[in-house]
Amino acid sequence: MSDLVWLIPGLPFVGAVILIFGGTNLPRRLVPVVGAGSVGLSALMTLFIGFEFLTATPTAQSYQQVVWNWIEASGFSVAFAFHLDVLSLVFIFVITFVGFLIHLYSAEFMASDEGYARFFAYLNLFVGFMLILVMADNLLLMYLGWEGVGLCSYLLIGFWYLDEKNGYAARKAFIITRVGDTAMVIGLFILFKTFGTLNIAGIQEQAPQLWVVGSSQATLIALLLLGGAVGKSAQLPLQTWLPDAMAGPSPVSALIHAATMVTAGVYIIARTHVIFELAPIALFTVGVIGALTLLIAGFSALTQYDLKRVLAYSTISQIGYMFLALGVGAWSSAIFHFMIHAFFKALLFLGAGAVIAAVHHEHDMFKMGGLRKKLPLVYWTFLIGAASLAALPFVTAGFYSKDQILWLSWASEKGNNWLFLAALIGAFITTVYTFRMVFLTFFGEVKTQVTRVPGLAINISLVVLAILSTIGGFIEIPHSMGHVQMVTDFLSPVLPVTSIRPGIESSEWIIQLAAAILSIGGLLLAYFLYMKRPSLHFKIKNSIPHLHSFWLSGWRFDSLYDWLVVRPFVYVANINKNDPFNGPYNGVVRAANFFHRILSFTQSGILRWYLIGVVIGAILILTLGIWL
Amino acid sequence: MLFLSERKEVVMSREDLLNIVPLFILTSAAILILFSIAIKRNHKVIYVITALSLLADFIFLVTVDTPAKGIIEPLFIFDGFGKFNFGLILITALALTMLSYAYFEQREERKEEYYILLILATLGACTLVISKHFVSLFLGLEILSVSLYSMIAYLRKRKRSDEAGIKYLIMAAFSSAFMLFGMALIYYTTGSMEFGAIASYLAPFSKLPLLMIAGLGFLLIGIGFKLGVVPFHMWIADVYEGAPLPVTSFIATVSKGGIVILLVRFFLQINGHQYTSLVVIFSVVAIASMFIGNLLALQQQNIKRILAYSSISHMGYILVAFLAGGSLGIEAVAFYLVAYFITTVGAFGILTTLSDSQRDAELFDDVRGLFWRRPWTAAIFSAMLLSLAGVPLTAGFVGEFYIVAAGVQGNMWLLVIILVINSAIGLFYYIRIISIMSEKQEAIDRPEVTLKPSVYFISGITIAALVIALFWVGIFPDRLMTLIRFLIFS
Amino acid sequence: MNVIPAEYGLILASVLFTLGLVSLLIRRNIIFMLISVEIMLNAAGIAFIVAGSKWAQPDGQVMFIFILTMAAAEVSVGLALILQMYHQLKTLDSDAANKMKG
Amino acid sequence: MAIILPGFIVTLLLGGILSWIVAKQSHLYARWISLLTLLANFIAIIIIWIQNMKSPASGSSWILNFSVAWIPSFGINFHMALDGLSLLLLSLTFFLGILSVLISWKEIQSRVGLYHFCLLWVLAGITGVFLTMDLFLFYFFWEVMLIPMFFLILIWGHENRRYAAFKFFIFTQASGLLMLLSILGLYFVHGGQTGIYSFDYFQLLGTALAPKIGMWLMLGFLVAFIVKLPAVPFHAWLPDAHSEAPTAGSLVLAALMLKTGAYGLLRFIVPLFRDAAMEIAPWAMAIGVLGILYGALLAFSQTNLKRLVAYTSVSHMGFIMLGVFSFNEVAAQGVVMQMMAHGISTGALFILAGMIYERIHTRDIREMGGFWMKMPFMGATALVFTMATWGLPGLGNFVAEFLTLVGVWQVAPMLTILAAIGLVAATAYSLRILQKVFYGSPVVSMELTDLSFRERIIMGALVISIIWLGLFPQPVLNTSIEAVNVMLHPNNKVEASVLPSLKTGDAFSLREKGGSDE
Repeated sequence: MSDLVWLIPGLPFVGAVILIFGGTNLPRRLVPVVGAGSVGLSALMTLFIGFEFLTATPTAQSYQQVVWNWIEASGFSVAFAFHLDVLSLVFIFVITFVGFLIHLYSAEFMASDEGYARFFAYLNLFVGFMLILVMADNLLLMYLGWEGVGLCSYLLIGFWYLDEKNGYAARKAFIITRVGDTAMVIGLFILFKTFGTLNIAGIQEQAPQLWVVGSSQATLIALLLLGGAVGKSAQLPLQTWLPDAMAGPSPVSALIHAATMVTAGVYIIARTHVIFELAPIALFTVGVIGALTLLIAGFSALTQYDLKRVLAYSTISQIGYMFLALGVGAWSSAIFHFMIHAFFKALLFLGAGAVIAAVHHEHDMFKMGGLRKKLPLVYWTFLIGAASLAALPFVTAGFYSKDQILWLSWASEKGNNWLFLAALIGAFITTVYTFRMVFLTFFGEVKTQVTRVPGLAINISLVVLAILSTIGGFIEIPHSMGHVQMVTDFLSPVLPVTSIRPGIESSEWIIQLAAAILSIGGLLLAYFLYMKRPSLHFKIKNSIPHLHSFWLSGWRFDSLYDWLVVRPFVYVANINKNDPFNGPYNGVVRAANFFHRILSFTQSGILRWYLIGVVIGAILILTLGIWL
Repeated sequence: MLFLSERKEVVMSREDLLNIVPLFILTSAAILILFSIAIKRNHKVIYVITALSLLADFIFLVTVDTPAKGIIEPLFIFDGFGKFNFGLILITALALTMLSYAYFEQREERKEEYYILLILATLGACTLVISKHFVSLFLGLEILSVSLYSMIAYLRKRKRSDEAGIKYLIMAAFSSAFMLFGMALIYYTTGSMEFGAIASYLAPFSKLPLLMIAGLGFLLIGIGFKLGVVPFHMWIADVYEGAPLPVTSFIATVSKGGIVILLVRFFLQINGHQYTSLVVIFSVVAIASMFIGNLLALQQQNIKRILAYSSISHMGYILVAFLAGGSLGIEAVAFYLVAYFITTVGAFGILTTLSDSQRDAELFDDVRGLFWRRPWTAAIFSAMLLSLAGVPLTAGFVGEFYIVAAGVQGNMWLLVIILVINSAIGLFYYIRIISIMSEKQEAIDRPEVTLKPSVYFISGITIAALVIALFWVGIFPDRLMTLIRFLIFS
Repeated sequence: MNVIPAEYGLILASVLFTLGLVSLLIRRNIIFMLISVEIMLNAAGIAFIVAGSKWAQPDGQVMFIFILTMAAAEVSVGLALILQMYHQLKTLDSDAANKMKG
Repeated sequence: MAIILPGFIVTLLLGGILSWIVAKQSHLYARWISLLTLLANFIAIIIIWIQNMKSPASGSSWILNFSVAWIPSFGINFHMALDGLSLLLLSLTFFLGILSVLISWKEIQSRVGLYHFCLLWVLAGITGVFLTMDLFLFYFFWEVMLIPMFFLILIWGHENRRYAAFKFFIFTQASGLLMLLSILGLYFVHGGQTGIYSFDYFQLLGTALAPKIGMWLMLGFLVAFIVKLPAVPFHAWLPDAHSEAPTAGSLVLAALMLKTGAYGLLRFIVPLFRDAAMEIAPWAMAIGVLGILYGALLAFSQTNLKRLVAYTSVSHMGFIMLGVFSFNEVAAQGVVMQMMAHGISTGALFILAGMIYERIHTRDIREMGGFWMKMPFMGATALVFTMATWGLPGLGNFVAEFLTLVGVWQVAPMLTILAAIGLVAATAYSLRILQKVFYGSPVVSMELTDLSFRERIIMGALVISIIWLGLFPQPVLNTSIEAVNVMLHPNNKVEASVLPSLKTGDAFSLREKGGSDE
């Protein structure tokens, strides 16, 4: 069975190929069957293979499969090979299952779109590349997946290409991530020069022997890899593309810009954790970036009008949490939160998509309201997702994953109070903007009438995700209440268990209490501001207009980059448009023509003139001869 | 040196006689034509006589095996080098006769005397290439020039023809005066007019005596004028433009070629390479010729003039090889002359076929869109132009390669690099003509030149032969190279 | 008994040559130009004779004869051309013959 | 068997003449004849390739070798030899040759015969350049391929064709002449040392050169190659030539003629002038990087589609400069890949530009937009090749650029980083193409028809080959590796197997006998 591993990414590609070549000729009903079907199949494959992998060979750390030898050039050798271990298994699981649900959703959601087949082709392509990314056994192949998903993200953001600004959003997303990727590629160069291989396992073995902890080279490489991660996962300072990426259809936002692709950064850091552990500075940087990002994005999310933009900023901030977890060495918690986040954020985006479709593509929350009657199912599932995002205590999965991060950011050896504080504040803000969103959208008086009620496919996927994002949390329960550690144990073969500062386990419940109180408090605040005294938040807004617009614009990062990079580049490009290097050559030509004119003036056609010429020549020659 | 002779007896042996027969054939041909005109004016007959006599002369030259190096004291030397160029000139003259027939057949003037002049001019050039004495040099040169005067002005009805004639006459006489005075000075210092004797007089000197410099300088003026190198180049364009096309090509090839050979012979004999002053003078002249020639042609609108100016720079190229000296240099000169003759005659031949009875085809408008009116003519003309530009597959390329090789072997990097630069400049105006020809000109419907079929036929085969020669020499030059080398070193 | 040094003859020749040269440059009338050319040629001839006498050889004088012949031929052709030119341009001004230039 | 090498060229030449002649009867004949000629050559080279892969030429990197005396008096032989590198480039040449005939099928309607004549003769010249192992012969072909290309641009080009054609011809010719000087210099130096006057590549390989002389001779070669490549600042001819040429012309220029420059660098500069090349390597690599960045920058600002693509090739050729002068095996392999991949991807972009021009008769991207809606197929192919241009993993260019940069990193990290920045810029301009041409709402009111069957064949072939290069580059790498390594580490002993039957230098020995030199 497990020698069919290659089928897991293979099937979506097959689907994509069929859809591309079938194109418009394919009967419309067949399109979702192929699209969703292929992904569903690979989800099943994942189940079987995962089961076999876990049961049949309990001792085995990992399973490799070389499909073919990709590049083999005088010492540089890279295979097109897959690597299966528990870490990749988690990601594969999430990608295929959430991916399948979202395909299912799209089957209905996009049904009326002219680019139906194209959409599913892109989506399958994406799933395929994403699977390659997480299954690659060497960094080059991972980079292939890495760029592949970037490409698909570009295509899907700009899916509605008729509107130019979608195109620009797509382009922005792509180029910004490319900046990160370039850093990562340079990292690969150094890795190859150091280890003579790009094979992840190989690097993980050699690194500890080669480097002592804190060696400069390890730090450099780690930082470069971090650059790539930051770009893909929309972390500081490359986070600006994600909010604009909402130009894509909602399923795309759900799949790519919430559940899977944006967490690739988390994956690569977890994957190369050996290097990061050898580079404490880099690891600390990860944590700091996470902390800063989750705050910045949180504040921006507070001020957004656009439903999807709120979710986008919240995604940024949640990934910030994951980075924070990685930064404090809480590897498994990061992965855990990734999984839970995949569930509830996908759910939220799908819900938002349904809402927006229902109110004929109105994005502004302030123009919505009172939808809880009209769209009950969407409302309830959305509420569950929101609760999970806000980490309401005990019942939601989000609580357990985020709580673990909070706890470890304080308790872990690598953690410290500041990071913890940031996480805490972040948690509070999260709750506030989450329920701001909920209240504005579903409560209050009705502002728009509903035109389209979601059908079966959408409902199924919403419900399933809702369930997942509730029970998903119970696989990992902290010491203080019953101590389940499925995820940690599960991942322990790959990811080291976080080492806690000695003698503080007892105080864990305090943290949990704080977290719980904060989230409840946030909920109450949101209720107070947006339900009880709706006028109040306008007052607040008007009292701090500058700060508000500053947050609304995502801390003005866009205009900053515009001034720093874009304008100079475009300016230089345009002044050089006509290729200054032509100048010298034209100069030569002009000189030649000039001399031509001078000389042809001497050809006056007058006989005596010519005679004088001869005489002058004679004099010159004689003088030359005598002088030499 | 090569051509230095030890024999001193003055009696004329049988092989000497054999050697000199080619000159006799030419003279007698001239006389024969004179008589036949007296009997009856018939263009065709005269033309046939001319062609046959030139052919016969050539055949005699190559078949009858004369001693390797015959010398007729004190005037002539018949070595391989001389013979080779003798033959070359004869062949060129033959080709020109063909074209002249095609050209004059459609002219109203009396055509017949032209052929006398043609043959006499050829005779003069031939005399030049075998002369080793000022007297024979002088005679050859003057026979050549005097017949050229009238050839240039042959079409009396044309203003330009006449103007060109007068210009050429005054200038030529002027330059011969210089040359004679130079000779006199040399004679005065050395006491001999024979190259060998002059050389042996000069041998001890490491630096030239003053009078000698003056003499050589004046001599150089005369030669430079005939070659049309800077600064004696000014007449060229006007004469080329004014003269009838066949005459133009005669000036471009035969007369210049003769002088070049003479120059090489004289210079090698007196071993000029050892005198810095001479080398410097020639280098300056060469460089100036290359640059000024090309620059003058750059934006020129008249094809005849373009070819005139380009000939200036080509003479400059030849001077490079000539300066490089060494056996490779001489070979290069000889080879380049062949290539240059083929190309130039071909180019002018094409223009001949394009000309009508009123005027010569010399303006861009005459060739505009030629590719679509007369593709073959256009293709051949472009081939000729590309050969002048030294582009592969053509004789011109191998010639240029030969010259550059000689230059590199002689370590004359400055000259060679300037040559390269100039052939880049030159390329511009050659391909300019080509692009004019390839212009899409459905609009132009100028009265097509209509020639008699016989004329078409004759000029046709001539040009065909030239084209074949062009590509043959361009692609399989080895035969020619070995021949030249054999003749030079035998 | 005193002989004239050869140099004197040479100097005479050069003076004559220069005169011819100068007059050729300053004259515009084509006939006079022809004449000045002839003067230059004869100057060369004198130089030959001087050289010949210096070396006590006949060659110089032989050369002079050749020069005379050549000059004669030249003049005859030249005059014919000039006549033609006069027919066409109605002038003997050499500068008038400048149809071709550039 | 070796006779096939001149056979390639002869067939092309004859095919050209034939199609010129038969064009009088029907244009279709001309097209078919040239198509079949190229097809035959393509099949032949592929057969050779497969055979070679089955049973690689043991010991020597040379697969085939053909030599006859041509101009013995100068020691010039008609010497051709085929090794992995030439093999690859030949197959590329014939492959794209076929496509260039196909794309001209509808585009060229005037003087069809002459057109195909020129096209096939250009290809013949290029083939010769890739095959010849005699420096004189090399120069010969080097020049021969210019003339037909000059006519292609001059006669069938766009508005400003005359200027472009002149610029192209004069630039390349002038630089070529400088190379001729160097060739002769090398010839005489070698002859002076060994007494064997020969232009033969393998003879000259071992020549020991004094540093100064070596440097000058190397520069002579270098100029010719980097003008053809082209490297900034010698690229001025390229944008004009590319944008004014007819589609097939641009294709041949960009995909093949530029490669002759790269080929020259690898084949001649590196082995013949190793020391001198090493000496200038830092500068050369810097020029390469400059090219990468500058090309990308200008590509971003262009509004003429073909001109834009032209600047992208300036940018890509920078990688070749960089790779060659890093003297690193991996980088050299990358360079070979780059030759192939760039040939296909940029060629494809030019073809696309041509197809668009056929439809809307402008190359100004400001007048384009929203083509995806009307021409999804074209959009998809365009997508593939713009992705190739910025080096999407899985497509050929990525393998090339990654190998190059990995190799270069070993010697010059800073330059590598700059080059990598060039990759970001590449993203910017290639996405700009998609954005301006295919995104947005349609601006051109006229009716746009999607790719015809013929066009789908062409683009399909290109897409398949670029993906093949990206995912299974191994055949290409295996084929070239030995040749490349031989060039990077020249073992100065001449391979006896490929030496021509020497009958060289008799001219000069004769001279020494004649002793007439001063």
